[in-house]
Amino acid sequence: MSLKLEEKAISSKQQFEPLIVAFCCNWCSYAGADLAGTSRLNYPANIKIIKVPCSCRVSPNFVLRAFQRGADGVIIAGCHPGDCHYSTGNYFTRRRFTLFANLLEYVGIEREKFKIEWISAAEGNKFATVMNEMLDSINKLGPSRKLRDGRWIRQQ
Amino acid sequence: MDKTTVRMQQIALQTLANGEVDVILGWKKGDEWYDSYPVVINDINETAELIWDAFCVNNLSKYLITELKKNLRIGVFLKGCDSLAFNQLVIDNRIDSERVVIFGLPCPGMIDPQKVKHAGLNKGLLKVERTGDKIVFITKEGVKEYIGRSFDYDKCLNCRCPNPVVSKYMLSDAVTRTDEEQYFPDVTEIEKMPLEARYDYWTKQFSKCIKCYACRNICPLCSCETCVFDNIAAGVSSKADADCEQQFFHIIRAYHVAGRCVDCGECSRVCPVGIPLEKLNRKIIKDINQLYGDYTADTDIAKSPPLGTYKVDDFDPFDGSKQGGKK
Amino acid sequence: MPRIGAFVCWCGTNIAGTVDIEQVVQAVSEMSGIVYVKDYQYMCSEVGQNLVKTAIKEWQLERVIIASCSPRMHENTFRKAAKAAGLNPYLVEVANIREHCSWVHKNKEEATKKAIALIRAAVAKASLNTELIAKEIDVENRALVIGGGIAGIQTALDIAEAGYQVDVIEKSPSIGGKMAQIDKTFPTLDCSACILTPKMVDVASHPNINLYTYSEIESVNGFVGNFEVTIKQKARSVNLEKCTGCGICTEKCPSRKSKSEFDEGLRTRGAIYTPFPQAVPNVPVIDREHCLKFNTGKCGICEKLCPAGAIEFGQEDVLVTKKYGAVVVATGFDIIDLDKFGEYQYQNHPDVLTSLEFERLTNAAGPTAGKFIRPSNNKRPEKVVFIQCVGSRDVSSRGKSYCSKICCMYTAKQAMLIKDKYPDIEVYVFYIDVRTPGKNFDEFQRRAVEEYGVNYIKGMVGKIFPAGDKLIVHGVDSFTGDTLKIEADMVVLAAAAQAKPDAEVLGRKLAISTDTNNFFTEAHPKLRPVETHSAGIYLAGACQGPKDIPETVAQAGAAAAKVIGLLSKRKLVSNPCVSVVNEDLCNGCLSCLKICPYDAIAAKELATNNHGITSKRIVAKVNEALCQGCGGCTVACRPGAIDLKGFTNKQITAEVDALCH
Amino acid sequence: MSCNCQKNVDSLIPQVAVIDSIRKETADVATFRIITPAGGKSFDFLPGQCAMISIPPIGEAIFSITSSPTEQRFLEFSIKKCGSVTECLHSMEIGSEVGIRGPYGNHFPVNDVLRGRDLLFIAGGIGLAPLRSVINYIMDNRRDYGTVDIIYGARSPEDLVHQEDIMNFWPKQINTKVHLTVDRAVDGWSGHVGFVPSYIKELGLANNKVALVCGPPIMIKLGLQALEQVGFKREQIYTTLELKMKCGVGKCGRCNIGDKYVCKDGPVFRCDELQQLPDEY
Amino acid sequence: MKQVYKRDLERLWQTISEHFELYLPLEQDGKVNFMPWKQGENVNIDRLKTDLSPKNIIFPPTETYLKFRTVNKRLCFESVGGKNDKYVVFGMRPCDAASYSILDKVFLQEPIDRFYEERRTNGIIISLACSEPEETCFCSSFGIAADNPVLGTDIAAWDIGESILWQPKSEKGKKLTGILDNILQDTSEHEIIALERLQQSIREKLAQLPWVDLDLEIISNNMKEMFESKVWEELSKSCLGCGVCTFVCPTCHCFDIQDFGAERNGERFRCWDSCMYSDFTRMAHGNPRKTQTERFRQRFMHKLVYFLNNNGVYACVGCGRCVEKCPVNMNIVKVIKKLGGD
Repeated sequence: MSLKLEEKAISSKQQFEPLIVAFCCNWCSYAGADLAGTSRLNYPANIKIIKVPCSCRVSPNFVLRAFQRGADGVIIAGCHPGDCHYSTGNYFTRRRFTLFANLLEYVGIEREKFKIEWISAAEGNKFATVMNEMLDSINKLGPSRKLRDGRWIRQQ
Repeated sequence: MDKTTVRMQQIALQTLANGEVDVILGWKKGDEWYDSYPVVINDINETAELIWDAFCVNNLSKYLITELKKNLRIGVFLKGCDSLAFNQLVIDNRIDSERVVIFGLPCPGMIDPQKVKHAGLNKGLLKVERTGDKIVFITKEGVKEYIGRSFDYDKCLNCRCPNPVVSKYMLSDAVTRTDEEQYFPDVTEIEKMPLEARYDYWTKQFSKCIKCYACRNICPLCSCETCVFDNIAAGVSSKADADCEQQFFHIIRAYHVAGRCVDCGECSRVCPVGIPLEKLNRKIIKDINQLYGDYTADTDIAKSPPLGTYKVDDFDPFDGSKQGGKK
Repeated sequence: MPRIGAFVCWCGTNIAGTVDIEQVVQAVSEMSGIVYVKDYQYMCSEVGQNLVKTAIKEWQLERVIIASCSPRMHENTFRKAAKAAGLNPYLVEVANIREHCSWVHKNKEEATKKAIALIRAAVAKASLNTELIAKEIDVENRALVIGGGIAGIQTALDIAEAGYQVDVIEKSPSIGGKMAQIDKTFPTLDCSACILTPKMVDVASHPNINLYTYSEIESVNGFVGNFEVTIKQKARSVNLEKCTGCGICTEKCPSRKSKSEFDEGLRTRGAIYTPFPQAVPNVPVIDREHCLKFNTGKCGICEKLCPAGAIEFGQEDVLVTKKYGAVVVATGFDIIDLDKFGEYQYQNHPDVLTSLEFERLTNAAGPTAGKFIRPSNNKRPEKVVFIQCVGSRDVSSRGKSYCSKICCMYTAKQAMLIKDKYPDIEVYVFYIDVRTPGKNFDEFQRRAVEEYGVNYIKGMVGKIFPAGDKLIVHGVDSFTGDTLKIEADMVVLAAAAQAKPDAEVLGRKLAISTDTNNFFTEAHPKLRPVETHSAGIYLAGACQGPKDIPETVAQAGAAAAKVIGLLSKRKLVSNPCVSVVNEDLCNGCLSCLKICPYDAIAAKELATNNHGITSKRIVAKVNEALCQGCGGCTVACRPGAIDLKGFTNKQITAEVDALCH
Repeated sequence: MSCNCQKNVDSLIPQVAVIDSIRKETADVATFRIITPAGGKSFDFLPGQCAMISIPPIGEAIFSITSSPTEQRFLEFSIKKCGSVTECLHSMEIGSEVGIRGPYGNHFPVNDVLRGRDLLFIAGGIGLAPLRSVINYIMDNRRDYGTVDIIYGARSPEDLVHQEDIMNFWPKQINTKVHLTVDRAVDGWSGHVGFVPSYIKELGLANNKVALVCGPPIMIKLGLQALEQVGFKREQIYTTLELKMKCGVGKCGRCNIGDKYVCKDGPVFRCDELQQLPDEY
Repeated sequence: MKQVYKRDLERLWQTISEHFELYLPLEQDGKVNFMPWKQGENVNIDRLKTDLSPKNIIFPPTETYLKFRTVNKRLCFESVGGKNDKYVVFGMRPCDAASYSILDKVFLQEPIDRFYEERRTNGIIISLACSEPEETCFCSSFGIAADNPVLGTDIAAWDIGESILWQPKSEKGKKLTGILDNILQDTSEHEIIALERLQQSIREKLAQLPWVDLDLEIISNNMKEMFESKVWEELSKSCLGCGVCTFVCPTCHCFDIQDFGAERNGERFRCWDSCMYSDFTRMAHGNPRKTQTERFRQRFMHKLVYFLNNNGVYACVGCGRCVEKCPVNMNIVKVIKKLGGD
């Protein structure tokens, strides 16, 4: 079973450069991230954003895929419930990922590693704050290879 | 002969003969004591071979999907849990209930041949008869009687629906259960484990998986024409024996039956390596019940499935009001 | 692998200052599929766009990556450029390396690495892009204007004049807004009511305008060209049709405890009232909170007296749902609450007024019938102190960090008006800076100082102490450093302008964004100042930021022009990023149908013949005209039979993989 | 990073090869000329054999070799776009590297049965690819064989592959006739119109030839019937088959027809042998 | 003939594991399977019929055999896979050991599969006679002697109670026996009698098994006739198309080949596949086996006809795992009986 690679020890915490994949809905959270930009708010470069039309476009498959491929944290950001550009999309996001987040926790994945946040287009501050906090908590957890695909080689 | 079996054969004969149905889905007995297997019959002469015993564990409702493509009207024997699956298949538009005649079978529980084997009762065993909680083992040497449910499948011990929730003809009296119902003790037990222990537990369980997909194929609700894991183009299928692939498959499998799982426990029963899959399904059921009201897929086909609906004031674990935000 | 060209924008130093462009270009050129890479200072400029167009042709590019500012800014620009060069616009992907990278990161090395990662994701996605063709959708021929102040009035009139139907919604019982409260306008000093009321009447009488006063937005659905808005008409308790506006009811109403909103609480009104004499519609409304009939069940005098029988206590809120092609938000502004500015004694002393109260006090139709007297003792004041920037340009948490923009001018106006009528009154103005950019504005302010002798003091007021019937104003002249104590009879505070408190709620309903100060955000601060990020929704007036009347009217005209431009199109090009069903994979479970917010999915029956038995198979079918492309259905679909064009499962997965490269 | 590849020790391990040229045949067919990085062809083979082409990380697919074994400089593959590997191949540029392993399977009996015999080639669409290898082999050893008739059809003139061979090269060879046909009449096509099986009957060729047939399944089926109608025996007819293959060496277990593996015992079958096999292809 | 006392087993394993990787039937969560042994593991040599067959030792469920890299747009292949470590498997059933000899016919046939060959060469199989054949066993129908391990066996062993008898059958077996010289004891007449008694008892038990009379001769060897038989439709009706039977089967060996990774860096692996799966033969333009009936037929035709035609043996050893594991009680015994006209 050559694929079940032994975990590569990551020598020290200083070298730990987490990768956080953020799925942002086009209308609120992506715009919120834009506002964080126009307001020149700082957040870590570890956060990398993928634009989706609505948070309800994000499939659990994508979340697991990100973890498999080396993401240390995954965050889905959407409009506040009630504010969805498509009126109801994020209500479904909320149900789906309430169950999914519970399921992930149930199989032993830290809550900190997978988050959902409601960030409006006006909340550039919140965007930066959430991202900073997420990185902090991932840093605190330290490196982990949970759900990771041992075969995937990150080039960095 | 068992009274219910007699009734079964009669009703099969009657409905086939009078044209109420074109084929019957039932069980026949093989050569061995544990071998009750699903059959599709359309010949009235075969109705005498149909049986009902404590090994008719297979849920026949899934066969309706393929058989309804070939036959106009089908009669099917359904136990309690099978009938829940039937309803869910109707909700999922997978079968046309109008063309199905259901013969309901209140079920006292099915016997696990492995438990019989572990008790050393399998040697020379010819037949096992069950009436309620009385189990009779007939061997070459003689007859042994047991009272109780110690040979029941684990899944049957947790049964919450021994009686069919839908049927046209009910073949026997309803089964009554006095067991005190416990609230997802198996799930709670895992929830209480420390996080790392949980991860190790599940990773170890998943790593046993040989990707035979028996759990999926036996599941009455995993009824996709082409499962996403069988569709290379979907990009999620991988047959590699890697931990992450197993985790992916099992998490997504559980998620795909979220809100639809009828907790029949068949996935765990058929798993050749003993992964407790029902504990994933039951975790989701427990959460749905707690968060979105008692939903057990289900008795009421008019009800919206939990992931197909929402409430504006649903529990929101992601409400970030505590954090950041506007000044 | 298609032939991909990548274009990296410096955005001057906006990107190039933080991201090492050379390194990015080098890294991108090594990505698979990339056949051409070009960097340029301003990719969005004509020269930049031409670079893209030329390269598409010369290098037979099949995909284009623009690494630049947010796609919300210039995606369309580059899509158009691609189209002009013969490439399907949806084969363009934008990597946001400005807002999401150079502007939020400081470390050049990290930002450069991230920029490369973001471009890699865009390349991965783009290589899976397919040509998409936009469809046409009908446009509803009617506009909605939210807010009946001068901004809303002007917008509505301009749109109506162009021949389109307009509905105006006003929350209060009458249109008019803040401008109706103002006495005179700067810099011409003409009477505000005199120029506003004719427009109000025009609105009421225009055949193309339909007024909903005392109404609010309940909900908004739909999209550009096809908004579906539900309006809540609050129960007025007076029949709009029957009422003749005779005013008997308002005169005879026994309840006199309510403060007049229009007069800023400087006088009381009845429970049944018309906000002001020139109100449009000139129909009273019953304030149910203070009405005896509603509180005690007794009274009903108005009903008895009304000659037209227009009083209807039984009225209920009515919901009206209508379709609109475009929406203009013109909800205006408020002034801040002065609770937190205890040092100015506003709460404690009747002679400390806000500027708006001062407007009513000096208005001929106001509570004093234009007589300039102190509210405390009805005597004429001898010394009046104006304090500017109360809560404006205030970085402490109690105020607003921005300049309210209008205060310098109206303070000069008010000071001048006092001196004009009562040259003997001493007038002082405390200011931080005097800002008078505007046509004839600076001349106007200088007249206040030079012709009228208003004392302008650059400095702050520390505190005001009431002493007897005087108000001792403690200030500092920052030029001389002298501490000043002015015994004033009246103090007027230029309180900061702020967004309406419910702006955010309305923004959510409309799915438009508000900025950190709750003013609505325009699509581009320079180039799209009246549009929002939601197509078909426009902004006019102070809801977007503090503005004076001419600016407001100008923006209203601009918004109207945008609306007219939109409504004049019979058809709109729809978003081609819609869901599509793979019928071979579809089980027909219709989970997608259950969650679609637009009813864009329907069941379709396929007949299949199997072993001679014809059976029907249900599959899902997407109505592309209705689908708005949220993608919720794709996640509900277990076998992955439904996918979203432009954001396919494969594309998003490829982006994930690329980011995790 | 240095590379220590190319100790080609196992049948499943591909060698690196370079796309030397790409010739567009039709809208969705192109012929890829493949050489080793050092130049020259990757391996020797006999007409009818196949090779696996790898495009990591997409995967592998098996293709029949369309160049003649007598061609020493390169291998050629005519490949139709259908599926992920072929899609990717079609988007590749000259100079790109791929993996190749083979040759796999049996071959047309060019060195025994076909020697000295009159030959009839029947091809439809992309089915000309494996037969072209035989035809060119025969052209290079022309004296060892009798007459050559080539019946080749496609949906339209644009769908005819290897136009240089069918239009110019082959018709100029001695005792060689090329009979082209297209399914539907179109402007500018003065040749025969009609399906291949009916053309076989129309041509009225002598039935003492050995026939080699390749094309889409329906053409093979009807073509065999037509040949039998004009007096061919199944023993005189050879065809090549295609099934899903993974290993190419008769182990992975998916390309069998009865007890024969297409990758190992095929892809060339004599039709009487094929008749003995279960009808599952 | 040598023997090892049961009290010395732990020491035996310890010694073996000093020289070799050692696979033993280990019990975890109630399931027993062959796994690499470490001290303290729960060894269960009584339940010899492991839940999964030991084929994973010589034919791993997934085996990466190729790594690829792109360096400066140049492609590199590197052959990996196979196994160089020597190992010992203790306690395999005669049927499972026999299955190795069946797999040999596939993988050691030209062109030889190097990865398989390495595993086979490096492994020493100690096969333990079946003291307690189970009701689901029918190995004798395939000529396998449960009392006397031969096929695929390097060392035959018998559990006679106090000790385990030990008889090397191959050179590899002899070598290992030499290494274990100080733990293995000589045997006396007493043990030989015990062995004969054990073998006699095994044969008696075999004769009592329900399917002792299962006769393969009843199946026609006419491939086309068998293929076109009407029974497939009926037999396959209940088949759900899962791969349990395939994956627990010691002789099923179909595999798939897939690539994993990105353009720059990745690997190619082969992994178990099942002819029962709907995508097994699915191609872009069609599928020769569209229905489960066709797929079901393929599996049994392969085992009972095609494999026999090509290799002279059936691709079944009668271990009965498929009988126990099939979720719907369909299995090769029923197929054989039905094909025989039952």
